[in-house]
Amino acid sequence: MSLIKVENLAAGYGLVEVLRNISLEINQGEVVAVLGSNGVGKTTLNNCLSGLIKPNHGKIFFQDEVISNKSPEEIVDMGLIHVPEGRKLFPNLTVKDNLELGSYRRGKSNRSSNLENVLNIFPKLSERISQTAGTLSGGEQQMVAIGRGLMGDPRLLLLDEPSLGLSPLLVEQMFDLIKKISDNGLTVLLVEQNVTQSLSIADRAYVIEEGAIAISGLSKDLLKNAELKRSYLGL
Amino acid sequence: MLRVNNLTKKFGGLVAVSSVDLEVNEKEIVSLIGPNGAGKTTLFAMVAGFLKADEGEINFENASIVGMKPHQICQRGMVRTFQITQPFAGLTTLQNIMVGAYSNTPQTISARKKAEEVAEVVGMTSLLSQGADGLTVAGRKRLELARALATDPKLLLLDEVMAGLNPAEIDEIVKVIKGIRDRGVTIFLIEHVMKAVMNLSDRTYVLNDGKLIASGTPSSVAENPQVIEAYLGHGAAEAMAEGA
Amino acid sequence: MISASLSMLPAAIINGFMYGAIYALVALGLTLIYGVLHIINFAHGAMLMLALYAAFFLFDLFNIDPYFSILIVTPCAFIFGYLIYRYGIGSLAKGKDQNILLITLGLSIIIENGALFFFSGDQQTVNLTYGFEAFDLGFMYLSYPKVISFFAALLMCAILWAAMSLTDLGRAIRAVAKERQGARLVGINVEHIFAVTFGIGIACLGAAGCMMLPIFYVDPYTGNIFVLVAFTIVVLGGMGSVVGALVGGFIIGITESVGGLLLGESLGQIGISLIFILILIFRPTGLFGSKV
Amino acid sequence: MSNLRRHLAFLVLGALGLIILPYFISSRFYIDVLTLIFFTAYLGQSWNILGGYAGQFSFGGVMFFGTGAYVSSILLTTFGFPPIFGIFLAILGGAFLGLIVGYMSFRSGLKGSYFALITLAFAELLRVLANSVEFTGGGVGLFLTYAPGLSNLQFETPVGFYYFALVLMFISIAIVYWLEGSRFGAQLVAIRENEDAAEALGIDTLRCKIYAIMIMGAMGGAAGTFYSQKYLYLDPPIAYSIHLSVEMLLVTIVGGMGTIFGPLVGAFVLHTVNEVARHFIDTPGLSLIVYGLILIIIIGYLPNGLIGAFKKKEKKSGSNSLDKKRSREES
Amino acid sequence: MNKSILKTNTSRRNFLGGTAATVALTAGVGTPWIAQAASNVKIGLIHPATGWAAYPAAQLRYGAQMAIADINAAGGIKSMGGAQLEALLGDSQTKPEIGAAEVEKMNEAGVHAIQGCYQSAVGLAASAAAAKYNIPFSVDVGVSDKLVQRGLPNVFRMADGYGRIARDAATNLGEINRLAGSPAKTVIIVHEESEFGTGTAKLMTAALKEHSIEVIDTIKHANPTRNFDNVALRIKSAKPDIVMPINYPGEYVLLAKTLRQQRVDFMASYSVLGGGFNFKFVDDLPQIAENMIDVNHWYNPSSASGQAMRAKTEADGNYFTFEVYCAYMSVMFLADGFERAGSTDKEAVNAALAGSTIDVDFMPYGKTEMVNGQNMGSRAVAIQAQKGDVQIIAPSEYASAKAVFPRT
Repeated sequence: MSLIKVENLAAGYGLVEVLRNISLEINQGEVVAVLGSNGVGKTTLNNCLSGLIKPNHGKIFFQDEVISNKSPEEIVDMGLIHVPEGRKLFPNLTVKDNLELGSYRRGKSNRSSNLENVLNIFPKLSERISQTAGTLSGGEQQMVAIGRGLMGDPRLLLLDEPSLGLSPLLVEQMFDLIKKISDNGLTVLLVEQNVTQSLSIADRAYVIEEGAIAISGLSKDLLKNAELKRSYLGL
Repeated sequence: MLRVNNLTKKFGGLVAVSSVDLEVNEKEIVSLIGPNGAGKTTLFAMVAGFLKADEGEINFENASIVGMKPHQICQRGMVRTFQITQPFAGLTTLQNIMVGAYSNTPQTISARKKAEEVAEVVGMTSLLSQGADGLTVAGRKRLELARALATDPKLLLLDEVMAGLNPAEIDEIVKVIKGIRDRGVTIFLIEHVMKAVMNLSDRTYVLNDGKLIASGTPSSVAENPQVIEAYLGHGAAEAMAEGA
Repeated sequence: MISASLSMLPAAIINGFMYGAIYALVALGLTLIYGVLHIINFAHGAMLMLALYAAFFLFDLFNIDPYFSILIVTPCAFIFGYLIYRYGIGSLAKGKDQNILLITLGLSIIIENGALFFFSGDQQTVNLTYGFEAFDLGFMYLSYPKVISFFAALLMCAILWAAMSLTDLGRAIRAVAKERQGARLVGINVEHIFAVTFGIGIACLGAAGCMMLPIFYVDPYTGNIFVLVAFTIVVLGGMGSVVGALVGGFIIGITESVGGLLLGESLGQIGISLIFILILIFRPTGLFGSKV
Repeated sequence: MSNLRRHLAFLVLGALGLIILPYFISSRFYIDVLTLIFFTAYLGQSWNILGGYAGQFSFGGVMFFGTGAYVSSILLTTFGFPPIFGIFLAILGGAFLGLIVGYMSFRSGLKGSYFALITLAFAELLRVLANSVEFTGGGVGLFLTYAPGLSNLQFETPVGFYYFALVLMFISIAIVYWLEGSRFGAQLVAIRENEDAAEALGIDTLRCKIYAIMIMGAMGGAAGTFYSQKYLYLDPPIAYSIHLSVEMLLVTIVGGMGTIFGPLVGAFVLHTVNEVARHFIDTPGLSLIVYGLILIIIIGYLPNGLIGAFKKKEKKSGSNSLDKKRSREES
Repeated sequence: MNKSILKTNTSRRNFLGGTAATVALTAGVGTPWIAQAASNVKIGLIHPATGWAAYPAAQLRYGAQMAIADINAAGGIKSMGGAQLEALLGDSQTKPEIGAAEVEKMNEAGVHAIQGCYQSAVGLAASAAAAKYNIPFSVDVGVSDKLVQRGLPNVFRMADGYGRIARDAATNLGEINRLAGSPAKTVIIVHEESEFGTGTAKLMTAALKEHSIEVIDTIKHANPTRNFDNVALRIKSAKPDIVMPINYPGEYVLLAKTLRQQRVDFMASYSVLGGGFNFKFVDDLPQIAENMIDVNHWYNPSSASGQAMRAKTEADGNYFTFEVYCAYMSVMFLADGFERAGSTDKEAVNAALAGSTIDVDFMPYGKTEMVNGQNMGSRAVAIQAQKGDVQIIAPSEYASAKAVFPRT
């Protein structure tokens, strides 16, 4: 049973259409990577899924319900949580406030247990808990961003370029953490340009080119696909 | 022509650009590549005078341009374009290009002439009367290029002019850039589209995590395992070697 | 002359604090609206005037003490502010800042002249039984209304500060101020938060109006007397900062008071515009504003 | 090109119409109202250069008006310096004030509402100063004597002032007309649309903005002389009233920012609305309520101003810096 | 307290020709639209009906309209066959240029005389505009002496300007002080910063010297002032015998309240044209107002006509402020001019006004005598709040009560 299903999606900003025709599907419990080089429309896809922009064409089903016409907060209520590229933290708020706002739509019921969970996954954040988010390093900020997403009791976590701007060591740690999160049974849509590491933790992957899905398949097959190398390095 | 020594920029605790040395020679096309967030745009911003470097020297035509304002640097013949296109949205294409052309002439008539000339070079003649906010991504990228070119630069700094374009569009813009070089303009570009980088550049620098990790001809750089790892992630070089 | 002035300095400073707290209240509403919505509310003075009238009529018609009226006027002002943003300013402006400017300007014209039409241009004051009781500090007297207003203003700031940092709503407001997209992604309805913020801003004016009435007077144009001061405080304290508004209020209150003492009550006003200019040139983010 | 030529044709026709108008209007009241409309349009145009073209909103535009008024009036009352020459010193005074204010605020990178507020603060500073120093007459103000004659720029009939205001307005339109086709104008618009890109293309944005505010200042200075010679009295609340600052931006935004005729159209419509509302409603307050409502309706339905509504083709949406900041944040 | 809204019953619609005006204005092409009504005598009333001075403006309109109604009821202008007076209402919006434009508009409408404008700055501009058409212009309230000192033959003022009021104020204070055994020797003046306050303060300083009273400090304050505590403390430390406020209503009341709160002790608060001193102030803040003295335009409470006017005003729910009878007087003065000229011919009316000898018995005035447009018979009186009412305490020939001085 697919948790989310995208059919013939076309979207963009103003007159400029970025996504032309995207169809994909993610099942419960999967980790699926969406790959593609800069500017192919990965972020646009995410923004459509989380309701920040309305698609020009096509439909998005989440738990068999059409969500393409829903507002971002309704989508959050349904459990689709988007951890955006560039983190979009609240720089003037403390780490704790940032995390707790992740459960803004959930009220206080599960808040403290969720917070405990998040701090278990990211123990480093405990040390920074009362620091303002703007003063954290890039890696720590990314942890807060993911933690904030987890606070919202997600059924599907949409991670947009979580490794962006992190040093190699941190990138590796970040992917380990994502793996850990998904091992707990959470469905994850991972949008990345870091191919190998994404594929190492994803079950399946889609590669976007020119606003449409160019390649898709199981991770282990894709890694050996020469097409992928061409797509990325232009060789 | 352009020589950068020990250039460093920190944002808070984060070192965005760390002791970078590089050189661009006359009539060359030099590219600067690297994964997202590597510090390429920061480096450009410092070179073009938009950001103050914390340390380091920037020399253009054997004179230091550290501390100069962008417009002064432009008047010396070095112009940058922006990664996220910054058209003058309320103006037409022609008016946009004329703003660049005015840097060399106060005359409206000659600025217009220059703009039309440049438009032809970048292939925008048919779009001259269109509003800039109605242009497609490709159109905007060209406009960005055209405006810069209209200032009659000696050195063009192009920041990802191909991002978001389809292969056909990329092929066209590659031709345009080559044409510009053939007119005697030196070009220093940031690019992600590797195919274009390979095709265009005489030399390539690779920036990762603020540091230069490789330089040389494009093909030698593309084979560099460090570069592949930087791009595709740790272990990628190995995996690819296996796959291939 | 100078020595006489200097001997009055302590009194002038205390005075500055008293008025500073009230200015802070007026600025509080403005700083929230400015800091979160990034709009300049030209109707701020007009809305303060409405609050003063509300307090006045509650006293005049129902004999409700202005300090008690805070409990009535503040919530009403919130609702008024919320509705007027949600269904007026927000929807008419279509996201263009210069239009918001003009809409609030039009609003202020309507409100001021509406007040003139319904309440006449007559100046109104209230005469409280305790209005002229005062604490004797030896070198000056502090009247009860000023002291009550001072502490009520401090309390208001404290409540607002606590609400802004401790409640989800407050944190959502601060979140929206700096990162709208991030806020949308955690499920914050940004338009609703805008309207709530506008409502809170006007609610602050509601409280300020009740506290100012016993000290000041009201006519359809009274509000404007405080607007420039409020803007100065907002810029001085930093947009959106509650603490900044309070500290800025004190600084401006003292500047005005001491400036008046040393330079005369006419030229003394120059201190406010000087601070305004200097802070904009040297530290436009204000004392407590974070760099953007 | 044809567009410009058509403009020119309109301009000449309109100008001729306005020049001969007093021969057809016997009503001096209408002449007076038209004079005020031209005067406001002229001030609006000065605001338009900095606000509409260069994208720098000011809330203190009145300071140039007030300073110019003081310059020529003090020269007249103290030294008997005839206003027909005094007006040029008023222009210089306004431009000089523009230089100071522009240098101080643009130099420190103020833009958007920060710039708007600092101009407000400067105007207020000048008001307090004018109130306190001797040579402005302080709070008592300056009284000018009624002595009609060209050298005093005073006229016996409203028609004289009508032509005075008309000349000012023609000059302002000519300035903006020149701006539209010149390098400087293109640079200002580039700054409005995108300051970074303008700077990258070799535009000295600081210098351009300072020039723009100096032009605004110069124009405001002349307006000051006009006013003081027409009404013969000047005091700080008149010279530096926030009302006039607001009116300048009001007529321009309502008419259409960054357009040649926006301020004129805005001034015409708003003055007419005000006069008509006052005409039909005597009860104090009510007419201005109607005025405020009409203002909001215009803004609500014609977000690009009256001129903008007529030329939808030339979309100017998001054309000022305040807007831009907002939309950038949103995206 | 007054919450009634002044309802006007004049017909501006008629006199301006309604939509015709609009159409003509919009089209920008003028057609003569002046529809001269048969025989009415039109008096233009220009006041700041909107803006910060809206309240006094409403009072002025009220007083003028009451006078017009009374005169019409009594048979109009008899020498003109009982011609009725008609008011044309103008709103200056507190701006000189609008005030002047209103004159132009009224001139088009065939106005025969104009009165106004409360603010001196507007009065200067409007009367100068009226001078171009030689329209008789009566200043109902406007204290600047510049109004009548410019040699304009059409401008008249029945009430005083601040020059004469300062002189009267000094004389009255001298008289009160002498009667009390000359206890007061020092004065501090607190005045607002514009022409009215600054000019009056200067004249007072000179005039008081003649009565052996010294001004030991002059405190100028801004309009508006939010905070008078420093001023109060400064006064307190200087210990003057008399505090003399010269300012507008808001500041007047605020200063009075603050002086009380700071327990500043003095023999009297003796204001000159104190903006806030009126029946409303006495009603609203009786404990502060008690024994405060003001020198101002005031009606003659011992006259039957004055009492009747006050009763009528209060019956209408209005306070009987000086604006009411000053405006009333101004209309009477103009009507008398028309009566004696026997026509609306401007030249004739101006001449009649210049030679006016009208007797306004509801004002404590001497014989009307116009010198350069200023009535030399006018005088200001010292009034004091006593037990919830206002009494004249000087000059003695009009006094309705004995001065409480020094106050206890």
